Amino acid sequence: MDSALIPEGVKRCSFGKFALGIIIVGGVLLWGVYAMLLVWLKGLNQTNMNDFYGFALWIWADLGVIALGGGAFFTGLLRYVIGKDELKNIINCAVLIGFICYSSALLILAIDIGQPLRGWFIFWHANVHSMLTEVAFCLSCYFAVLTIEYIPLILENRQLNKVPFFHNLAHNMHEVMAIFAATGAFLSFFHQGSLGGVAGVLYGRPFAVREGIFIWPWTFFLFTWSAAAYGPCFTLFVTRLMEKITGKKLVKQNVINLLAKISGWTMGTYIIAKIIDTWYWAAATAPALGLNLIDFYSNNPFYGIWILIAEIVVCGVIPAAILLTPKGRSNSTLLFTAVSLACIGVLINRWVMVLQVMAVPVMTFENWVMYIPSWQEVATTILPVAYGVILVMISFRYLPIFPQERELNP
Amino acid sequence: MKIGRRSFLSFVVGGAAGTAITPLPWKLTDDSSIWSQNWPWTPVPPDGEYSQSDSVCTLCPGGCGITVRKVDDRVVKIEGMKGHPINDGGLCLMGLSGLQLLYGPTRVKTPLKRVGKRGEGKWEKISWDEAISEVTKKLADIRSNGESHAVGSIVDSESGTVPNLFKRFLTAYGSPNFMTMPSIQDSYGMTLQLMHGVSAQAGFDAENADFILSFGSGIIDGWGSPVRMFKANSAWKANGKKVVQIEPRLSNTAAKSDKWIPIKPGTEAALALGLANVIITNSLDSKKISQSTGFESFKKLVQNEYSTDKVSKITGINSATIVSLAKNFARASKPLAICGKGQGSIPGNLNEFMAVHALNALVGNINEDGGVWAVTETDYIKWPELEMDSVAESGMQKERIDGAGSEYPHAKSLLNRLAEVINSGDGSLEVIFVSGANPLYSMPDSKAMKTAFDSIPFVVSFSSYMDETAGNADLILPNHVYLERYEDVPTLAGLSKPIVGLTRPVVKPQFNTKHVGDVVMLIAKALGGGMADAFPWESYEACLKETLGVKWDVLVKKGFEFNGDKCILEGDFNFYPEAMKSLSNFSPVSVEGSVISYPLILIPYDSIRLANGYIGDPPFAIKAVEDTVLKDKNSCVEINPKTGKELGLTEGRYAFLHTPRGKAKVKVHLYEGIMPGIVALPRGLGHTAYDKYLAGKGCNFNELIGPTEDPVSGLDAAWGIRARLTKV
Amino acid sequence: MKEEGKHKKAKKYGMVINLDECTGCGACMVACMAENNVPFKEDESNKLDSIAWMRVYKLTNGKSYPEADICYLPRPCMHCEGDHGHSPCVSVCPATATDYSHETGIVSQIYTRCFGCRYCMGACPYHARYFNWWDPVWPEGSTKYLSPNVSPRMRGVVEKCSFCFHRYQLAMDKAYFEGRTELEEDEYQTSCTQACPAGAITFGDLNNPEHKVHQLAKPDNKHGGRPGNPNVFRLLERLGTNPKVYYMSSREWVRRAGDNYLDNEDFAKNYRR
Amino acid sequence: MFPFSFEWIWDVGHMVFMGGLWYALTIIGLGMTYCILKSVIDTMQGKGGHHH
Repeated sequence: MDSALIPEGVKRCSFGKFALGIIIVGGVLLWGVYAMLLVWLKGLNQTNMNDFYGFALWIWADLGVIALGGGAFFTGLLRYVIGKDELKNIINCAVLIGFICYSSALLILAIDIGQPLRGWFIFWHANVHSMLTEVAFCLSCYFAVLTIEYIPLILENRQLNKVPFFHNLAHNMHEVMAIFAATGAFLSFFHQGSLGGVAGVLYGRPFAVREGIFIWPWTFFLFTWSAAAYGPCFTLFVTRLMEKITGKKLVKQNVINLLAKISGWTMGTYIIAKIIDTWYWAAATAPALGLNLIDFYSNNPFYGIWILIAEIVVCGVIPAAILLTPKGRSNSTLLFTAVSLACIGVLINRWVMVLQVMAVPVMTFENWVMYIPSWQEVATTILPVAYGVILVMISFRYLPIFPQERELNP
Repeated sequence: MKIGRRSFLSFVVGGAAGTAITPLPWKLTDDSSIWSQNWPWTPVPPDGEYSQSDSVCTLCPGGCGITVRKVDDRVVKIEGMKGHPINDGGLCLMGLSGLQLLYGPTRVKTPLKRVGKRGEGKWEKISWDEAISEVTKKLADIRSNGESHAVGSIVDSESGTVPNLFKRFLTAYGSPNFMTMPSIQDSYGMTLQLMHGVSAQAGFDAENADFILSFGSGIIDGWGSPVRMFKANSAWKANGKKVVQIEPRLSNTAAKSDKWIPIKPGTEAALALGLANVIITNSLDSKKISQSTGFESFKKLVQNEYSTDKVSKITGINSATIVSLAKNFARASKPLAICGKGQGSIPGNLNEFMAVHALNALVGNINEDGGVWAVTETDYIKWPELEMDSVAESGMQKERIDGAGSEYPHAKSLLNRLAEVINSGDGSLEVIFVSGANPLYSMPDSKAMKTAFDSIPFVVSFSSYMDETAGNADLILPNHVYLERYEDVPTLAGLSKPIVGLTRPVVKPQFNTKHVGDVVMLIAKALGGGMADAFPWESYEACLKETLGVKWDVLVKKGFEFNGDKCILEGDFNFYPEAMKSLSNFSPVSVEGSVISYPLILIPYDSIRLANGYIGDPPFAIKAVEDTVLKDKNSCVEINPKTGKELGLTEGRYAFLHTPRGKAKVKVHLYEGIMPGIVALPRGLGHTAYDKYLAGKGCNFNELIGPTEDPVSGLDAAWGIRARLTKV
Repeated sequence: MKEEGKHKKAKKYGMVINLDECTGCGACMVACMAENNVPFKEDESNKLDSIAWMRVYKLTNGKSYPEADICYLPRPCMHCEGDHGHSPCVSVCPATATDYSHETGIVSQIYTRCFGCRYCMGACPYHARYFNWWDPVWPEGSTKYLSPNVSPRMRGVVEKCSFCFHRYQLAMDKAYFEGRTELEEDEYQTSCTQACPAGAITFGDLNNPEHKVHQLAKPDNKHGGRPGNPNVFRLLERLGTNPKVYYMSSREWVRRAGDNYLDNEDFAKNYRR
Repeated sequence: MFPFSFEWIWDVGHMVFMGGLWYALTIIGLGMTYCILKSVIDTMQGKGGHHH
C-alpha cells in the first residue's frame, strides 16, 4: 500500500502489521499526552514532587536521554570532523536517536517548568551566570543542528527526493555537513558540560559541589565525557535492538567494532576520571564541609551506598573492560551486555546527580524524604519513549537509515 | 479549483512560514506570558487609603493590645500594639490570624433556626425580630410555668459587662444557673478565698521574680497571659534568672527552663509540701510569716508526712534533687512558685494550689516584688440594684443544677458536673444559652456533654462561628466578632496589675450579626415587666459607656486603662485551712481506669499553636502546627522510645488509643522528652465543626477523658486518664 | 533626591535570632503569612509542600530521657551574600528572576518573571525557597484581608522570604518624602521581628555599628560576616554561603547543630577558628 | 538575550556567553541560508531532475 514510499531494494513488513504497531505504541503515546495536558492545565501538583524533592522522575529522564543522545554529537564529530569514514554507516541512526532524544528533552523541559508559557524567559531574560541558561541555549541550538542533520535524511525519502529542490537541498546540506557537525559538537560539548555544571556549581549542596577550573566544575567535563562515552553505546544498543526486531543485520560488524572500541576508550578514561573525582570529593571536598562520604548515603531508606557501587563498578568499570577487549567487542552477547550496562550506568549517574542533589539533607536536623512518582509523571516520562519508538518505526520504514542494509540483506 | 496533495502541502508549509515571519506568533507568545502573570483567578488586592486603629484581642483571656492596619474599609493585618503594658508590640499566632476569623468561612452570617435534626446542619435563615421573638416566647412560657430556674447559661468568664448582663438577665428572670467555663482561675480564686479569706484572683509579679518554680505551668505554652509570660521568660533569660519546670514531659517550657525535673504526674502537691518541709527544717523560711495562723500545724504536717524520702518515693524525684531544689528556691531573693498545668484550662487539684501557695507564703513572697499579689475582680460594674419579682425571687432560691454553692459550698460554677447531673437524671434544664464558649468541644468528656445538651429542649448559641455547640443548637444568634464590636476586656490572667482594655469596631459588621449584649437586652425588653426594667439602657453601647463612666474616654483614646499599681493581697494568711486537712494522708488525684486494662497513662499537652477553648485554630495557625503533632488527618501521640519498643510501635505507625472514655486512631511519635509509660496527646485538635481547614483533623482529647471532681472544690481535677495503645 | 541616594552607604540587612529566648510559638510564621499573603491549603500537615517563608524547626539533642533537650530554630531566607559575591540561588536562576541587592543585601524574587524551573530551590541548602505547586485559593470572603503591598503569587513560581522588602520601600518612600535618605533602625523592621512575643528576633543593618544586630553578631566583614560573638553562629557556615541571619544560643549542642562536623572534629576549636 | 533587555550588562560574562551564542547562531543561519540559496539556484539551473 505504501510501497512507493519505502526505500528501494529493502524489505519491510506489511503495512497492516506496521499500522498495528503504530496504533499500539500510539495508544501509549496518547496516554502520555493526556498526562502531559493534565500537567499543563492543572499544574505541577499533578506530580508527587515537593519542595524537598523538586527534581524528579522526568527531569532524570530528561538528562538521561540527553546523555544517551550524546551518540549523535560524538559520532558526528568522529565522522565529519575527525574523519572516521566508516561511521557514515551508523551516523544516520545516531542522528535519528539524537533527534528523538533532544526533541524529547525539550518537551520534558517544557512540561517540567511551573510556568510553561513563560519558558522563553530563559532566553529573553537570560542570566549568563546560570548553568541552566547555558543548557537551554546550547540545547536548543544543538537541536536546531540535529534537525539540520535529520532533514537531508527525510529528503532522501524516495518520493521526496524526486522533487528537484529537495534533492538539491539534501545534497547541498550534505556538502556543508562538516560545518554543522563541528558547530553541533561545540554546542553539545557545552550543553552536556553545563548539565554537569548545573549540579557541580551548587556550593550550597555538598553532595553535588565540585571544584574545577575557571567557572567550570569537574562535573562539567565529566558530563561531556560521559555523554561521549555512553552515547554511542546507546546507538549500538538501539541498532542491535532493531536488528533483533527486524531479524536483519543492518550494520557491518567492523563499524560496530570501531564505535564500540572508541566508546570503550572514552568510557575507560571517563571512569578513571570519575573514580578520581569521587575519591577527591569524598576525601577532601566533603570533609572540609564536615561530611563523610557515607553521610550522603546513610539515612536513605531505599538504596544507600549501593547506588554508587552500581554506577561506578557494575555499570562503569565492567562495561568499559568488556568494550576495551577485542574479544568482548566481537562476542555479540558480551557486547550487548556491555552497552546495556553502560546505558544503565549513565542513567544512574544522571539520577544521582539530579535527584539526590536536592534530596540529600544538608542541615543537620533534616532527613531524606522518599518520593514515589505519580502516574502522571510515569506517563509523561514514557511519552517520549513512545514517541521515539514511533519515529524510529516511521524513519526505518521510509528513510534510508542504514546505508548497508541493502548490501547485507540482498 | 482542484487542490492536490502537493499544493495543499505547499499551502500549509508556506502558510506556516509566512505566519512565522509576521509578528503574530511573537505577539501571541508575549501575550500568553503576560496573561500567565495576571491570571484572573489569582487575586490582586486593591490598594486604597491606609489607616490604623488600636483595639484589644479577645481570642484568649490574655488581653493583648492590637493595632490593625486597614486599607480603605478592609483590615489587612493585625499586629501587636506597641507600648501596651501586656504585650508591647508582640502578638501570638492566634492574635495574628484573627482576620481569618473575621473574614473566614466559619462565620455565622445571620440568625439561624434549626430545621433538620439537631446537629444535622440544616438551617433556616431568619430575621433578628423572628429570632428574638422565638426566644422570648419560649422564655415567657417557662417563666409562667414557674420553671424559671430551668434556664441556664454558659459564658466564657464571669468578668466584664457581657457576662454580667447574662448574670443579671438570669437573676431577673429567676435562675441561679449562671455557669462559666472552668479554668485555673477558679482554683486560684478559691485558694485565696480559703487561705486569705478574700475574693480575688492571684496576680504574679513574674517579671521581677528571680527563681521561678513552675509545677507544670506552661509558661511559654500559653499559661496566664501568653505574650506577657513570653516577655517575662525572655527577661529572665536576659538577666540570668532561674526557671525550674516540674512535669513528666519535656514541654517547650521545660526545654527552655534551666532545669527540667520530671515528676510522676498527679503528685505535685506532695512535692510542694516536701519542699516546704526542707525549707522549714533548714530554717530557710521567711520569719515574717511564721506567726501566721496554722503555721505550727502546717509545720507538723510537712515534717511528719512529707519527709524528703517519702516525697521522693511519691514523686519519683530523687532526694538530693528535692533538697537542693528547696534550698535554691528558698535562698533566691525573689522566688516564685506557680501552678496550674499547661495553659490552665483544667482547674486542677485544690490541695496542689494551696500547697504551692503555702510554699510562696513560706518564702515570704506574698505582696512582695517578684511575688504573689491580688488582682481584684472588675470593680467598675455598678449597676442599679435589681428589683426581683416573685418569680425571680423563688427561682433564685432554687439550688444550682451544678451543685455549686450547695454540695460544694466554695464553688461558684461547676460546669464540669453539668453533664453528669443531667445524664444521670439528677437535674434538667429547659433552655441553655451559650456565649463565648464551646462546651461541646472543650469540656472533658465532650461526648457526655453532647448527650446532656441533647436532652435540653432549647439550646441557643450566640456564637460568631459555626462551632460544635452552635452546630448542635436550635437557634444561633450570631454575635459580632471582636473586631466589629465594643466590649470591655478586664484582664485577670495572672497579671500583677489589673488592666481593662476596650475592644472596638475597627471594621463595620461584615454580616447580619448583632452584639450579644444588645440581644440579651432585647430579649429582656421583649419579656417586659421587671425583666425590661432591669435593663434601663438603650443599647449595649449606652450600657457600656455608662458603666465605664470616666474610664470610657480613656479607653477610647488609649485602648486600655492601666494605673500600674499592684493590689495588696489582704486578709490574714492561714497556712492550714480546714480544706487542706486531707493532705495529712497524701493520695494523688486518682486517674480513671484500671492498670490491667490500661497500662499507660494519657496526659494532654498544650501548645500555643493550638487553640483549645472557644475558638478553633484559624488556617494560619493550623498550618503552623508541626507534622509531629498533626499529620494528615491524625493526631500524633508522644511516647518514649522505650514504651514504643515495648509495644512494638515505631515512629509514624498508626495505633489505636483506648481510654475508659473513648478510642481514637493516632499516629505514633517517639519522643525522648517524655517519661516512659506516659502517652501525651495535644489538646485543640479533633474538631468536627468549623471549616475544612480545621474540621476532621486529629482527635479531641476531651473525648478521651472525663472529669474528676476535686473532693474539696468540686472542680475538675483530672490531669490524665489510664490508656492503652494498640497497633492498627 | 535620587542623587543623594547614590552616596548612601551600602546596607546589609540581617537578623539575629536568640534561640535561648525563642519559645517555638510560631508567631513569626503566622506574622509572615499574614503580612505576605502566603496561601494555605486544606491540608498543610505535609511539610514537604507547605509554603512557610519563615519555618520554625524543632531540633533535638539526640539524648535519651531525661537528658533529652529540644530547641526551636526559626528559619527565614538567609539572604546569603555568598563567598564569591554569588548567593547560591541568585547565580543559578536562568531568568534573572531573583537578584541580590548590593544596596540592601536583600535577595529579591520577581514572581512574574520566575518560570518555575526550581533550580534555585536545589541551590538553597536551607529549604528557604518554596514552590507554588497549587493555585492559591482563599476561601470566600477571605481575599478581603489580602495586603496590597505584596502581590499574591500565581501557581508555578517560587517564592520566599523577602525580609518584608515592601516595608523597606514604604519606609524609604516616607523618608524621601521627609527629605531624608537614611532610615532609623526602627523604621524598617520585618513582620516576624515585630510580632515575636519573646522579642527573640533582632533586625537591622549589619554594617551599622549603631544597630543592635551589629552589636549582637559582631560580624567580621573581612571574613564574609563571620560572627565575632562566640555564642552566635550561622547555619551551614562552612558552605561559604555567608547568610545574613545569625543565631544565638548558650547551648553548645544547638550551636553544633547549626553545621556539619566530622565526629572527630574539635567543635570548639573549629567553631571559633 | 538582547542588549535592550534591562538585565543586560556589557561585562565579560555577557560578551563571552552571548558572543558564543550569536556566533553559533550565525554559523547555523549562514550555513542554512547558503544551502537553501544554492539549492534554489541549482533547481533553477535544472539540476536534480527525476533522473540524475
